[in-house]
Amino acid sequence: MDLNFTSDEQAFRAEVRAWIHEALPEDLAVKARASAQFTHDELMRWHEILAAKGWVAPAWPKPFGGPGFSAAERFIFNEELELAGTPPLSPFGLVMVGPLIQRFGTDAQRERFLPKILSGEEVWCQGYSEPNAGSDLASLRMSAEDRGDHFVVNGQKTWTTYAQYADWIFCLVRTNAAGKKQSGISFLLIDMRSKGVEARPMLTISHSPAFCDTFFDNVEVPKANLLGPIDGGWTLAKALLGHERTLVGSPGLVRRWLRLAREIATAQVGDDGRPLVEDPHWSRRFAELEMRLRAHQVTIYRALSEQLKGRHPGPETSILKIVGTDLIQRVGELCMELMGHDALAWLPEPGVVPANEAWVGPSFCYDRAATIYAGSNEIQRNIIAKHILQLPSA
Amino acid sequence: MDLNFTSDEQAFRAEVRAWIHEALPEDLAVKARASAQFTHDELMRWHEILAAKGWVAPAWPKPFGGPGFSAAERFIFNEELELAGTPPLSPFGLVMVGPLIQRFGTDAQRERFLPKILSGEEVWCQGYSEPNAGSDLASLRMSAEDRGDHFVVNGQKTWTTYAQYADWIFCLVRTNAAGKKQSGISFLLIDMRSKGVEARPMLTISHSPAFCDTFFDNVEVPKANLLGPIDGGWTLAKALLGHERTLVGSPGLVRRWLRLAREIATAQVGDDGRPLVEDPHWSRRFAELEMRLRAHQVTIYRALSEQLKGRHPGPETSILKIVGTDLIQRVGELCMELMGHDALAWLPEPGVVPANEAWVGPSFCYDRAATIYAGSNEIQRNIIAKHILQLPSA
Amino acid sequence: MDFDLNEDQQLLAKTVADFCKTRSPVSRFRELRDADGRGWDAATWQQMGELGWLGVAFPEDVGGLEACFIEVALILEQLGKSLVPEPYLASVVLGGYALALAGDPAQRERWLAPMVEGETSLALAWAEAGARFDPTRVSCTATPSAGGFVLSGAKRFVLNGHAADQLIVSAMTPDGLALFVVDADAPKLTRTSLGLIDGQRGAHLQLEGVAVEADRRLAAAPAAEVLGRVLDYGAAGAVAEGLGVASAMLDLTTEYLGTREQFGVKIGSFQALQHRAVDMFIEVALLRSMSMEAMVRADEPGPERSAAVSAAKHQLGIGGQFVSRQSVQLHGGIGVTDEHDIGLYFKRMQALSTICGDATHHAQRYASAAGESVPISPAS
Amino acid sequence: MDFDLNEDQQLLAKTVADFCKTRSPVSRFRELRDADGRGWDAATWQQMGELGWLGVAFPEDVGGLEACFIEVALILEQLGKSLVPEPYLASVVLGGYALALAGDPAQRERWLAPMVEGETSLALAWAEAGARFDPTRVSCTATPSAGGFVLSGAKRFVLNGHAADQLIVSAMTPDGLALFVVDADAPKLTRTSLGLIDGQRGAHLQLEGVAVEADRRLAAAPAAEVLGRVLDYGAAGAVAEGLGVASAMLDLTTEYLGTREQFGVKIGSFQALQHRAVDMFIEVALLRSMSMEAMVRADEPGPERSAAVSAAKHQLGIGGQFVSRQSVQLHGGIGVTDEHDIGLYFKRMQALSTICGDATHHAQRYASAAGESVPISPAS
Repeated sequence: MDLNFTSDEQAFRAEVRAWIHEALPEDLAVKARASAQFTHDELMRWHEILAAKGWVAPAWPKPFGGPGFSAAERFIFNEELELAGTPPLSPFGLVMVGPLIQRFGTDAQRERFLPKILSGEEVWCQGYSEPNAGSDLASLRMSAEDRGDHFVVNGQKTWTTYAQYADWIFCLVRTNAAGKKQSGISFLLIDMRSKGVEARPMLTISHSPAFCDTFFDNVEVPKANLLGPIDGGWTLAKALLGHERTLVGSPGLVRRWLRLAREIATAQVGDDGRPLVEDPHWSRRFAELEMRLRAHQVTIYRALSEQLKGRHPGPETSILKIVGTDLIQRVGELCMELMGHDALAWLPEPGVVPANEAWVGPSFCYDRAATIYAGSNEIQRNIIAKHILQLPSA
Repeated sequence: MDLNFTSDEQAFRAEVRAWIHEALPEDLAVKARASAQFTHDELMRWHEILAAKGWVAPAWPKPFGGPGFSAAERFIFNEELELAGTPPLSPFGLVMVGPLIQRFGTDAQRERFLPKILSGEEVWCQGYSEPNAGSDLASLRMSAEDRGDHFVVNGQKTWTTYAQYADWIFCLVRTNAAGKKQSGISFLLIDMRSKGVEARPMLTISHSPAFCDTFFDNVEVPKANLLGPIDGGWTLAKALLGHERTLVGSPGLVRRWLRLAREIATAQVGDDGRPLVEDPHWSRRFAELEMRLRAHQVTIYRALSEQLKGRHPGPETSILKIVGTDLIQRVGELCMELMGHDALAWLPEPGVVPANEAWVGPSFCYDRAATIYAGSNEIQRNIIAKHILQLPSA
Repeated sequence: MDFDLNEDQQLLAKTVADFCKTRSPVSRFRELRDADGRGWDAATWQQMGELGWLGVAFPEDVGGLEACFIEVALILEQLGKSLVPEPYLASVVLGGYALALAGDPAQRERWLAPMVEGETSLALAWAEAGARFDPTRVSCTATPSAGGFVLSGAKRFVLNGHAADQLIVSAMTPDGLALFVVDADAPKLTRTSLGLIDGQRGAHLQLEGVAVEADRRLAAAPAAEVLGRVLDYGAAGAVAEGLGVASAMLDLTTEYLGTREQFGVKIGSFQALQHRAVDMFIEVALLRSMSMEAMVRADEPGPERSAAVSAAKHQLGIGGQFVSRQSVQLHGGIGVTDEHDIGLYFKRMQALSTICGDATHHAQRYASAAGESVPISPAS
Repeated sequence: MDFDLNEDQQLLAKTVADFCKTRSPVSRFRELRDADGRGWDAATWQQMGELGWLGVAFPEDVGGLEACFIEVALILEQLGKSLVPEPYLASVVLGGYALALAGDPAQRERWLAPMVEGETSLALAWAEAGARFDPTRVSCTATPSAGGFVLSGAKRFVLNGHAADQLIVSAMTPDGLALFVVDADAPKLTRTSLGLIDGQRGAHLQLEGVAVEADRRLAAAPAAEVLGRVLDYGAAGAVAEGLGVASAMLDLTTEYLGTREQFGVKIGSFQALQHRAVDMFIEVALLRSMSMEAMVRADEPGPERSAAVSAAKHQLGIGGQFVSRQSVQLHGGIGVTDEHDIGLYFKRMQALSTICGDATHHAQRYASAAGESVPISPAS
């Protein structure tokens, strides 16, 4: 057993860290330090910087334009981005549909789509959930009717994150109503500028316009935009869902928030006039969260170790989404508590509260979604109960 | 609104408290202060003292030998007993079957059974659960076959608390296998000395011999021992279950344990050499439990207030069993933590640990049953979800 | 031992509930929030005055009904249920009680009576940077001058501070803490209007030598004692309003569980969600118990009051927040949009658990008073 | 970054697991517990010695295999799974490491080698009244005398103290803390055998002027430092054994959920119980992670060790206890009888979470080391 990264890997980490420090524009770095929410334009600026360096798609194979990182390097790279608080790039092209196109796409599809995902020229979004198909994704109804050389698509997708900025959307659609509900689903790539597509932004609880309802009214989609086999979309969907789950367990974000919490606890004083960080009650609260984060992080390293050996991470990694999102919420709650009266502020003008507190409220609100999206934690527990603990079905 | 007891009621409380102080024999008072477990003989000694005073059955109507307490006085009386830590009398005769006999029994049954329950001459136990009918009580199988003037009873009861000391047992038995499973159940009173009855004591997790498995092999039971109508036992069972539930929410026990916890925290010192009670971490832990207990207690007083007006306590009192048993366990856990190394001791000889710590371990273990017996807290939640929140059935 | 409301109280609760249902559903709060104005409506405020609600606990000589804090709490609970945006907690409970307790008859006549009528609104400016929830750690100064005082310093997160006609400001004089009534348009007073997390508004104040006449000092009772009592009223009021919020969230959630379908069945049939809903129900029941005790004890002078209030506010911060967070969770995706009301309640609960001291503050207060604390039962 | 055991380690874990399954199922522990003897079996102990387990981490010169603490932890995890009663934690980890770290070659040869062979067993007497979990607050005294020392004082809850051949006793000399090897039958030493909550046994010691020769003082390294390291080994060992206990409890519980029927269906089909089982699974997974980190870091000299050990012991006290208590709950009535094994595990978990410092102690240690603490990732 060896719980350390190799010296080469540590050197790589140092290189990445130094590069980020260098490459992140000062205005974005200021927002990163305050854990602020970035605008779409800011994300895209950072996307272009990473793309120019060749690091925008760390997990892509070299032939498709990836940097050729090892699994450990990919891990370290992502961890450093999270710790630095850089703008979180839109994952829909780079992390989700890109790899699916590589795996399931035709050569033509690969050539058409992959370079523009890399460059940022085309932004993607995801059309999965529908108003009555959330946790129960397979009961989706948006239909794609076969008209020879094209499909005609009708229906509605919801929770289409940042669809208002997207050039393309990938959708699960029903191409066959017969048989098991999972078996009649196909995976379609749809140009957001097609006639009949409309994305209506919807405010989140944090007041950011993150979600849309996206409507499809007799939208014509060329057959060439079918990814994978007809009626075979569920396989692609499952491949993605698994991926999404490991994404959200990442502890860098929690660690950065805990750092922010310590800053707040150093600046805020208690009823006794001493900084909160010197109060045993709060230092104990910090210790509890830090120990929990440590257990989470070691569990992630265990999964990484499996991955480095070319094995599938064991069943225990299925807990990462639950533990990670719980931690994100707990550290957000801690920050809110530490802020005292300042927690009453909402998107304050500069000077109303210390700069590093300004974004805590909206993030705290937004992070309520962490235990809901990507398969709610209740659904995750159902899955573990059934597939890992093999408890009987109802 | 008035959250205080009347001055008469307060005077009654003072009288009860003074009497207990006077009447409780010194050897039992020593055990009470240490929250020790009492033996059966000790319970019966206290039973006789209460009986002599006319206070052994506070809830019984005067004609049956009760003291004629008002509802508020009954409440205060029970609270004082709990706070003093007097031996908890066996409830099976006094609290359970006694009132059922008063309500559903014939005059002959009343005359036969009630006086000996009062005097302690006959001790009762309860035959409800069976190996495959625990939470799902109505699926019980112990059978009573009609043989004209008597029944022949066969089967097994489990969790028959203190059956080894009992003279009589009241049992739910199946007299009719047809129809809905609740509808073929009858309520039988069985002499433990009947041929074919065997009570096999079983140790609890605290090593006390509290439970028995009780076996019935062709036991003849006279028809005169049927309480209530044939096949109508479920009504009696339900009347009892409701009763059992309000019993366990009583906070006097928690308050007494918290008092003990403070004694322990005053005597034990921390890593820094100061008494634990002076450590902000522990005083905060105490405050949290005390506030929770306070909320529980006020909720109980709300139920009492309803009762005093002759109304049924509202639906919110259904939470008392859950909240009360959770508190009992939490305060037990607190005591164990406070004791440090002393928590390793088990039924120690005098001097091994301070006297007031000697019984904490077994009680802590035994109290794991609090959230299980009398309808597990999971069953309680099912009931509230269905009957109060009226959530849909699966 | 009697937890029943009297008939007048029952009627009051029903009247307020009806008013909220018909005249101020959550949609009204949402409209006012989004309208970019001051967030509440003067006509509604005046109506509340006419109905007697703004002076329900105050003496007759200011136009009040001479009831007690129980009535105030009953009103707040109903206001909480539909997120009524008018500044009842800020103006009646914090500002109003400060005037009622510390003002002499002339001062009450001058500033409390118009508020009771709904002509004006008040605010209490007590919080300062670096003082957490302690109202006696005051850096604002009141320097005696000819005919009065000159106030300097800063106050933060003054609830309704953006809209109040008078601000009651705590400041340190050479002879100790004092309270002053400052007009909103006083020279050298700067008010910075703030958007708050719950969609309501408040203000930061900057006092740069604000001159006040001597008769603007409230001195009928010692200021520190008055502030202690007023913040306890505020905490108990926040609990009552929070009880309304929590019970509305529980209702919305059980309704959602009973209608929303997934996997072909109502999600309320899933046992894990049922048990969660029961745990919410438990916390609401305990919160109601604590709110009832706090509203009865709020008028008491001694440690019985502060213990009951702290226990109640702690239960709001722990149990109420549990209800709030689980409500959002059980609503799933729709729960984290701005368009569903559950998020509005969630944010109000967050604000209420901070106002007048959070759970940590009150747990510490309860802990440090241990021994003094007199629980409701004499059997302690 | 490699969490794989090497082949030798995998083989060791398998060998111990097989031994426990065939030679020491829980029933053996139960029999020994009820037999009213010393609670463990000398022949089994000797066999463990022959298999090399008692010296697995110790140097060759005492008959050890020169492996590291990882091997010790792997053995303890398996022993925990079936509650093997032999005093591995007390004699190998606490007593053995104390001798290995503080003893000179002659002392190790004299007292450690026979234990490694399984001829003798050891105990570490460090806990005292009024010292909680701090091994440096020692009231026992060691007064220099002709040719040695005279020990006086009392030691409490000495694990295996009732059966050990040698007791390693901490005491204060004029020049500071020191460790002494005391024979169990030394004159003026009184051992009071104690039944412990988990059905194992230990002893209180009374030393009333026990004379020890100078060569019984262990002085190859400073006693306070050695005790700190040994108690960290003890805590990491308790975690490893507790991991075995917790995973056995999870297995028993999921098995029970999959077979027990109520209301006509398997109770494991109830979603609320499923989710509880998942929460137990989560805590076991995190406990395993923490145990792995602790067993690797246990041999490290610096703050990396104590941070990893404290985090692990805290997870045992919180997560392990959660698993233990929920296991009993999910077993229902049968869970609170003595005849079902689940209660035996429950009690062992209770003991293990106290041994070498409980969750509160370790959280405070972790908190006070914050800043020094070096998490496993260099990215902190």
